[in-house]
Amino acid sequence: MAKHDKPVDFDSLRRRVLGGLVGAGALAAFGFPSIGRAQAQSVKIGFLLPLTGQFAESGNSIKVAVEMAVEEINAAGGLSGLGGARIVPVFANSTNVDEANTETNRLIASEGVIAIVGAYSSGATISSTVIAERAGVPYLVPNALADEITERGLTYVFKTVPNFSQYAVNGAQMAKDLSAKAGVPLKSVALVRENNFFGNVVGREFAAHLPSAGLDLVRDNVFPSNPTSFEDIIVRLKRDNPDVVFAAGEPSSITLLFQQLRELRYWPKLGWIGVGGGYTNPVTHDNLGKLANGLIVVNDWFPQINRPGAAEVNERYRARANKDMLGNANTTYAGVYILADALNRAGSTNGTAIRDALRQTDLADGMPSFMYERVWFDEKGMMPGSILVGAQVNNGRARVVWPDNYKVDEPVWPVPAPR
Amino acid sequence: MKLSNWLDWQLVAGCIVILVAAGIGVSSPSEYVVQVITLGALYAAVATAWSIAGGMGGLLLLGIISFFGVGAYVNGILFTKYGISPWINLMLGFLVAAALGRLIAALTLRFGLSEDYFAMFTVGISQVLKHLLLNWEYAGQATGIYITIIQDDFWMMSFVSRKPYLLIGLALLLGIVVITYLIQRSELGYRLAAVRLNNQAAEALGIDSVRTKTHAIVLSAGLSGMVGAFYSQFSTFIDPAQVFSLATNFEMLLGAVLGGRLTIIGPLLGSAALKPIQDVMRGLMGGGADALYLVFYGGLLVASCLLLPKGIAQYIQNWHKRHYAKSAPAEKQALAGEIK
Amino acid sequence: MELDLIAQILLLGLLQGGVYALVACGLTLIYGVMKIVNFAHAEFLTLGMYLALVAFEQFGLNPYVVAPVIFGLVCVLGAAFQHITIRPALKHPQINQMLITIGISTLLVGLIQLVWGPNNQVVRLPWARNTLDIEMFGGEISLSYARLIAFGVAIAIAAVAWWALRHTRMGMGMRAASQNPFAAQLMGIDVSRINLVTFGVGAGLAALAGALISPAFFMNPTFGKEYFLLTAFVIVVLGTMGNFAGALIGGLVIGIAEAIGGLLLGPAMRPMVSLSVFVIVLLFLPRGIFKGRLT
Amino acid sequence: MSTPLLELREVTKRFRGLVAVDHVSFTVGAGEIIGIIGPNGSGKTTTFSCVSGFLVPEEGDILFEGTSIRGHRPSDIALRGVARTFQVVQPFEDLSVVENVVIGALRGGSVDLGEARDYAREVTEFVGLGPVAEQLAGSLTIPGRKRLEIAKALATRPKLLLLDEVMAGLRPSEVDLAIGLVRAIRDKGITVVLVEHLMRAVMALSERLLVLDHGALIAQGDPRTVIADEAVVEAYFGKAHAHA
Repeated sequence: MAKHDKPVDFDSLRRRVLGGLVGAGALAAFGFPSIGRAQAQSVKIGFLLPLTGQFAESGNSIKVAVEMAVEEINAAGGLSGLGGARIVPVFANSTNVDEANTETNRLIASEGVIAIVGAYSSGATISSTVIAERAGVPYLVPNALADEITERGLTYVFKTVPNFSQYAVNGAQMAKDLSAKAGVPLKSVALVRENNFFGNVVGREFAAHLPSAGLDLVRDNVFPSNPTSFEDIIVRLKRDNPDVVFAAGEPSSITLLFQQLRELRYWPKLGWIGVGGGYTNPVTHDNLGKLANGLIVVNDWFPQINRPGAAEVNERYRARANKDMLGNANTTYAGVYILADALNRAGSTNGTAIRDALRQTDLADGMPSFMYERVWFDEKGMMPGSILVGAQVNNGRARVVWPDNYKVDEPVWPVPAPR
Repeated sequence: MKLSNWLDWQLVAGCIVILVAAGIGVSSPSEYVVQVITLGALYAAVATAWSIAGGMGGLLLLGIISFFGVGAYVNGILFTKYGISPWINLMLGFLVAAALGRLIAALTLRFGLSEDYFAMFTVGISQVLKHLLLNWEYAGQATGIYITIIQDDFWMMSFVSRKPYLLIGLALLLGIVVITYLIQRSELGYRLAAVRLNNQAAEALGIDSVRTKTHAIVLSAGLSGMVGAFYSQFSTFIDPAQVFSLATNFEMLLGAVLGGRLTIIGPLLGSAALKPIQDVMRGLMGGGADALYLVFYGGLLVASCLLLPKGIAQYIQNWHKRHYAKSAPAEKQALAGEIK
Repeated sequence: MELDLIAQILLLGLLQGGVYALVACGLTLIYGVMKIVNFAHAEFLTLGMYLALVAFEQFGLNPYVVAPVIFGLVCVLGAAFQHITIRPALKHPQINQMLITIGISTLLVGLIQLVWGPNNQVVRLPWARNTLDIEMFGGEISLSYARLIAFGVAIAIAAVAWWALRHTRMGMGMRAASQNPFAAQLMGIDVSRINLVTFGVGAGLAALAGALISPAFFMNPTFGKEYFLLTAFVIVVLGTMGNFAGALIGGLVIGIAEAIGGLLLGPAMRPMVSLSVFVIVLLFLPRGIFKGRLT
Repeated sequence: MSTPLLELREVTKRFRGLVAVDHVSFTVGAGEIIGIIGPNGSGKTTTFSCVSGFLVPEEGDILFEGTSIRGHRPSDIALRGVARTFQVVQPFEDLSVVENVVIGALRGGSVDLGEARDYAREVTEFVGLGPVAEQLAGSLTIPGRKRLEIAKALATRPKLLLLDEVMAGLRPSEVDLAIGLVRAIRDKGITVVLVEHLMRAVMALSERLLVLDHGALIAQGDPRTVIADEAVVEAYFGKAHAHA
């Protein structure tokens, strides 16, 4: 029947419920704040993720990647620079801004974390990074994209994900390269994006960059969060008949959108290019099944990429999460290693020492190279040069097709309408 | 100020709770405790403000979040775009939210909307405001507004440490508690009681029930707007989904209902207990088993609504009445007295 | 704007309205009889979707076959919730009853996420996504089976409910209890049993809607709340709280209004359309299009 | 004759076909005690509701001190000096007796609270509820509640007091006390219009008597002559008795 049988995994349920109870019990038993269990010296790192609510799915897939990275580092002898100290990950729920602020304070004040990784949504990251800055606790942002995060002169904040503008710049360049290679004209572009933080910024960046790329934006279609139907957008697309559609949204809305694209028999002349988390989320590809065949998605990494170690990392992740390592799970996994490297070089748990070590980060090899050619930070804490790659989805798997030096497959362009 | 009087007793108890909270907050080294107490104080402040219309006025004002959100955006916009001091924005937040309250009162009370429709209307308005702001370019649409605080500046209500915000928040709460105390002792308090208990009888005695209910809504709205204005300065980032969230709305209501919405100290006790419990529970269980926290919190909501229908303070009031009030002479022989 | 495109939009709006009506039926029943605004209604819908998913993936039963079973199952669950949590609260102030349903809603979201996890899932029923294609106005209109079925069932439920409320003892009891519970009790109607059945059936209807739309929509623990709760309230208020025919007509009106609103004002304004209808109805038609008359 | 305190001209009130008040006209002079009698459902309470603004008559007009009060809000009419009690007593159960009276004494918020409290205590003593002033209104028995109804209305300093069956359900000794109270009220210069079934009280108090039957005013004048009038007897006891 279904492609792969997904029984209600009662064992993960048992682990999850017991884990919670045990976790709660242990912490409650020790009273509050909790004291580290007696064991070789250990250091705590806080991870702010949306574990409930609308983005719970991405939050939980990132959590699995963090657990994987921490177990691997601890198994390999822990943090050499800190006398083999084991990393203890402390997860905190950052579904909204208040929660993120409260939990950031809790991680710093009562959990005593030496660094924080997180917050997934830009709003939560913007406000919680201010709290970490004041407490002198380094804060690594491997998932939230807002430019403001590193534009405010905060010295303890480091961001490994690219700025929004690159989605527009790299996305437009990819479309032009693919069209040039296929010898097809590319002029008109339409946008289909959700009316949320990510969507608004994507709209702004594409409107700014498309003219300079020689493409004209025919229409910027905005749909509300939690849409119940897309007919009006599809009718507009039919009328505008753009060559390419750039789109951004959450997994929930994309599933509905692609069903209605088929129902109303619409497909752009050349192809559909999805940018950001929602479109590169493996569960979205899984849910869409055949409907996603040929869809081009743009993000900073995909398992099927011509980079050393990429496939192995992804297989290890699939063994745990039963899906590809996408949706920021990859950037956060690399983030843990980048932080570990800095901790080793800092040789102390002092926030300022770690910050200075992070600032001198210059990694061209090691685990993060599965994703980044070179890991370093500019004076604002941004990782320059992190470019985006394009991948084409077929049978639920996304294989990199652009740029040429990373591609594992030849792109099919223009893309036939999925049947 | 006789402690035998239930109102005075509540005011004293309320002040003690606020002073104790201030003491704990200021002395505590951890910013986490300061953050939890300040949020608890903000929720208690809105719950107390709500109890003017929702408790004393007996109005089913279900959507209080609209005014909170409007206040938050008043400060958000005026502070970031025009550099107007948040101290002034507290007042402007009050006025704008009060005006919205006045408009809603005029629209709903005139048509004699039944209770349930009034409740649904107030909830509906909050979501209309959310979607309006989501599509309003000037106010940052979905990207919201963030407030950067670089260094201490009292006039701009900007502080690096969280403690000044704790004190301002508690001061707001104290102010609103005192206002409700004064209202209960004022003629407005009597008029509200009359309208709440029997609208028809109140009208027959010359009390304009529409005007009285409007006063209650305007006060509840204005005060909630003021708290919202302070909230935006405290949380440094607001967006429509956050400040118009129905989840937050019902959490604030719950504090008032569980605490006892007819009393001054009820909403304060309810929120002071509920918000920290929620934050701590999320801290303990949220990280570990994500959804387990939701199950416990939902169960707590249902259980407390069932076990404390009139709210904690109502039971304290009954104890207070038994303990303090002097016994009243038997009524029988009184009526035998002849007419003077 | 070609005629066939407009026709397509309006037809899909109508079908969408059918889905809305299906969701609103249960809500209006519970409000009509018990005067309780059930904020947990959306979670019963989400539960229905997940039960359909389990039936499909574990037992290979397609949602449309298993929908009645899901309806029955959630009826019992709804009745249990009513008996344990809401019945004792009926004498308490109205706001307490509403807050209890909010507690149930939070509880259910937590339970669903605990059991099925936070991931987006969908019942992959290929044929449900195929479309019925009709030639109209020189163009081709295609309507997916999933939505057509949901629309048909919505009409059927409204009709059955309309008939049941008129011609069955339980139906009469419900209408009596809704007009004057005290008087109904005097006439020997066991109002507490009516409330039990009403809440159960209301919850069951929500789950039935969930099961029927599970192939057309994906599911995650907060799906019901974020997608359908407010629109369901809008429909119930528009169609007169407690009136079944009102729920159906209200749903269709909102479905079409959203389609037209999306077309003229732009898709981002769709939620604004239904919310403005909500505010306008509350102001000028205080008791909905049926002026408060129930069924 | 100076303008009457209260004048009803052809007042008519229909409830979907049923004519509850049928073209009723009468006047009430300042300082009078007027009695209104009539079988159940004859429109007595409906007339009171029209005068006090709770119902708006379809036809005719109601003038108080010469100006029309038809269609005004009940609270406006109350503040102009027309106070009423309810046939089914409506105390504020959760407030104390004196607090109930204070609400009347506030005159809609225009009177300062301290002053209102003093006057309320005075009125409470006046109606004989002084000793139970601090008790919750909900704990009073029927006679106590009836007195409280009167006290609340009196506290608004009315010129005209409409009493709707304040004697119903009282024991004879309590009726005498109530009669004494109504006389004391009139002696304070307040005009009283009394709807009662207790003929003993009506005859004792009324200077003029009006009789309503099926919404129409069938007789008015001196009490003695009115109750002897054939039409009145027929209205009360049916045709047969009238000829006996």
